[in-house]
Amino acid sequence: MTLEEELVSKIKEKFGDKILEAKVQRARRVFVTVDRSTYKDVIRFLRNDVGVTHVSTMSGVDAIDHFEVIPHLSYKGVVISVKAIVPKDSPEIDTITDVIPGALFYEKEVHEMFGIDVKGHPDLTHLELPEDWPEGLYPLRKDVKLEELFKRITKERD
Amino acid sequence: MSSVIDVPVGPQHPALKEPLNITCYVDGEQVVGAKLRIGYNHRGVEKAGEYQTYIQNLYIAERICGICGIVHAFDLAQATEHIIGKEIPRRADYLRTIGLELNRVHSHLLWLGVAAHEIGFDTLFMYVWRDREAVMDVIEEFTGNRVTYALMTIGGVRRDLPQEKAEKMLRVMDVLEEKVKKYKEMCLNERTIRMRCDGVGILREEDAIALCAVGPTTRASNVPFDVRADDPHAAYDEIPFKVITYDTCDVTARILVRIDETLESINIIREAVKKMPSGPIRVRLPRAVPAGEGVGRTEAPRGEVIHYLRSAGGERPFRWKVRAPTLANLLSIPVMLTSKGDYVVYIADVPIAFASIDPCLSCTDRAVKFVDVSSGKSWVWTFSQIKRMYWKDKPYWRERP
Amino acid sequence: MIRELIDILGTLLFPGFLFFAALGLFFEWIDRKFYAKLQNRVGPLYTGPWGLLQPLADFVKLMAKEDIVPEGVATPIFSSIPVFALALSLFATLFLPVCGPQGIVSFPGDVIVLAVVLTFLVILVFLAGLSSASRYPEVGSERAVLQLLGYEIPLVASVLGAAAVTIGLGGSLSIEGIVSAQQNWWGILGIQALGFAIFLLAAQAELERVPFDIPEAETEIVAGWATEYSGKKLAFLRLARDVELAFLCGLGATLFLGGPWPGPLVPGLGGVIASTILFVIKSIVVLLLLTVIRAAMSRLRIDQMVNFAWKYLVPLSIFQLLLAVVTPTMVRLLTL
Amino acid sequence: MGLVNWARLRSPWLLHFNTGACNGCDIEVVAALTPRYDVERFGIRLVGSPRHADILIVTGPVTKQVEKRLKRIYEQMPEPKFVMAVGNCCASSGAFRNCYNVYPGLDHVIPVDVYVMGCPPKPEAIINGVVKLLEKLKGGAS
Repeated sequence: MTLEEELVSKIKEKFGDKILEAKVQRARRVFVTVDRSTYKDVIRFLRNDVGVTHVSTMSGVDAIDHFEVIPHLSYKGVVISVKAIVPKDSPEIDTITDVIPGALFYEKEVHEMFGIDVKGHPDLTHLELPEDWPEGLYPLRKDVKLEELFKRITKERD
Repeated sequence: MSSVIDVPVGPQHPALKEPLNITCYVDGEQVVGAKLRIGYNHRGVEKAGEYQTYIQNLYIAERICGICGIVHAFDLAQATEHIIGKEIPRRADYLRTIGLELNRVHSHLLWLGVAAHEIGFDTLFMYVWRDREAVMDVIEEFTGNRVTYALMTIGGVRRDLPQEKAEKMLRVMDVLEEKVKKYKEMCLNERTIRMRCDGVGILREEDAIALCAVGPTTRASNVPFDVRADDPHAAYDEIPFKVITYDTCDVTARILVRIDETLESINIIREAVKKMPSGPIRVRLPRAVPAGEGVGRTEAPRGEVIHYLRSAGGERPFRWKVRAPTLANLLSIPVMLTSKGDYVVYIADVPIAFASIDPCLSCTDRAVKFVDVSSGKSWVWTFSQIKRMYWKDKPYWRERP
Repeated sequence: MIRELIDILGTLLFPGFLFFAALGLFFEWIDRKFYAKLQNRVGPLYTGPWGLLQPLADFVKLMAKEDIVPEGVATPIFSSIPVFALALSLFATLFLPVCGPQGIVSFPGDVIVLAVVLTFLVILVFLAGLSSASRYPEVGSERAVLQLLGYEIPLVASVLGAAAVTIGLGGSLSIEGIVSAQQNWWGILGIQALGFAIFLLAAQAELERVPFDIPEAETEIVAGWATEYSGKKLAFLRLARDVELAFLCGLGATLFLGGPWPGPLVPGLGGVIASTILFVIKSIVVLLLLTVIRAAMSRLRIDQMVNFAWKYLVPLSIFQLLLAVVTPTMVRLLTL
Repeated sequence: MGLVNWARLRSPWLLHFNTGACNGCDIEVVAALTPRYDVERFGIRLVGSPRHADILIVTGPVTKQVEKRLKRIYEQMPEPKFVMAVGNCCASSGAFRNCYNVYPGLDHVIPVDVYVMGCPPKPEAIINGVVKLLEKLKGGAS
């Protein structure tokens, strides 16, 4: 059994039905989909029992009907992307900075770009891009159009 | 002196070729805390990527960073190829490896020069940059450009390396190897360099792991984390090389890691030129990419670069996420810059300690903001906390506006 | 009456202010050119022959630029410091024996006055930084004073050492005495070598050049204490720095390399010319040594600088002073 | 004013400011200082303080955040002062035209005297840009 398959089976064994999907895409690329309620447990399991210490980055995705928060963990060359599904009506997720401190910036980024509230994050104060960025405008959300964002610049110019 | 003043470094500051603001809280000459403000470089590349085709994105990816741009282009191409699910020709893999390694040689030499400049050793800076021009010439001959190579494309590379150019490349590499060895000797033996770099900017092994540092920064803290070895892409699986680590965790270690890696890269280039199979250099892939997702990952000169790409079908990506190595390493900066116990940081150490992670903010700032962090267990300080703890009246005889 | 006129002309033109201002600019050119050569570059090339007029062009351009006094500075101090700095360094050059065995001003004990003037120059730097109402100059001026604590004693000790040697040989505590005593005494090859080395390092620190350019460390605190100066004031500061450079090179040549000797032996106008040429050549030797030091090292940290100064430079300089006092006496006793 | 103009032509001091560039132009600006190009031949120096500078070299697309700083640095420079926009993205936002945080050109923020095109321009092109600027100065102030 390859390392990738071993990781998938370990996760499946531990969490069973709570894992919505777990697959090996290709060599050294593993994708796991979970609900946000089990998301932190999976991360904690990977950190404490498997020994994953490195989070490469955290992607946020606006998948039209829901958000996804995807920490990409790195373990012996394998990238484990843990996809957490976040519903649009309550954009919240638990922080993982207490498990892996290196995720600090990435969670800030997700918060800033998608407006997903990261619960328990030590510092989610004014994160926005320029200091005067308007409240509630999250540039990477799909409903925010590029033209709209352009208007900010052109308006200020006049 | 017990009072603390803040000395902003940047955003326009000669030590930083890029805008950034480090506010150091100093007590006399000692730095007791540091705060970073990045984001002067935020352009919004990721959003723009969703409005452009994959091919257009390759070029904007290359311009995420002008020093290690090829790495971003490679990652994007790799992620796209993963989604399409096609392998590229072997020769293209080798050419990509050569491109990546030439980039590493040029970037590490550039860094060595900048580091020398930071500690006021301009002569070394001039010498290193003089020799770097040789690499730039090779790159220009190979790819047609000095800085943005436009070498990568989805499905392979755009330019072949003919035999005579390869031979010239090897000759330059021989000369360069001698020079780099000389610089290593110089850095090891020149007393003033050692005085400035030994024991400065300490990042302990456990901190490096906890803060997810990458690249030479973490390898200088004795963590053998190198994507080329762990996750072999391009032709790295067929080319043997050493992962360089040092265990002194300071700026000297980072200098030595980079110099040794330059030598290692020169060997990789030699090996790649020798082993390179013949054949096509690219496959034609459809412009419309099927739905799916892919993770592209490689070791940039500064550390791990990772791209996440999501496609919902069509010519444009649904989501494109870039993480540059500097962002991962920035967390280590406040740790390096905070005096703690026996470990004392002086203002004079700030530029070199900061430069030792080889910051490249243009990569980082595509989507990021600012940071207030410090070392220790309770490791997040907000600005106002520091203010409360340290900021007393400025020791100054006259009220400033 | 004529005597006074000649003195005034001497002070203003040659070998006084104008000569040293020109020499300062010339020395800056040599310094830049040689520094560039050491770095495998060409250096100034197109401004005048071999770029000779580059420092002059810089000076004239700065004179013609807008002169900004930033808001919030202590204006009287801020504005007067460039003038003071230039005046002080030009004043110091009057003591140098350029075209004869003695300078325009010469009296017993003038060596001490020079040491005081050098300290005053640093205090001006300190005031310049403090009055600038900006953080980089503030840090820069703090560093300048800290650094002064490190190199002042070695500087004075090396100067006194040069005097002591010659006192042993029948000289006096004046530059004239020191110079004359060196006619047939090549101390630089013997016991004075150590003193000369210490003098070079201390001069480098006084001039704030690598490895002691800590008060104006470009990569750390922009341009240090001079950050807020612009236009005419900056031009004056730079000229003052150039004159100081020429002065310290000249002082080194005077104290350790015999100044204009053997020029004054030539009678009449020929003596003046020969002395001047010899003096300038010897000064250039000192300058080239300073430039090599600048090119071959990296900048120290302020704590390292002070540490280095107190651990090595100060004990060594006191040792060489003792050596300078004792040896000639011993030599004399032995030869008697 | 012949002397002053002569001096100005021969002593252009540069201040380099990155407004959000990819670093490509920046390293080419720095490369112009190094032995192969060595701009000190022309009396060109890179200085650190805006107060000492004659020419402001701006690289990179002008981002929103940096606008204020850029204006302040421009104001801190003493007259006569000139601005050089280096790189396509500085002149017209170039490859970053679809980025929401970027001005469509440096001239939307401060007046520009010379544009140097290229992505990035080679060091030779940057030196040429300075020369063009000086020619303009020669023609303008007679």
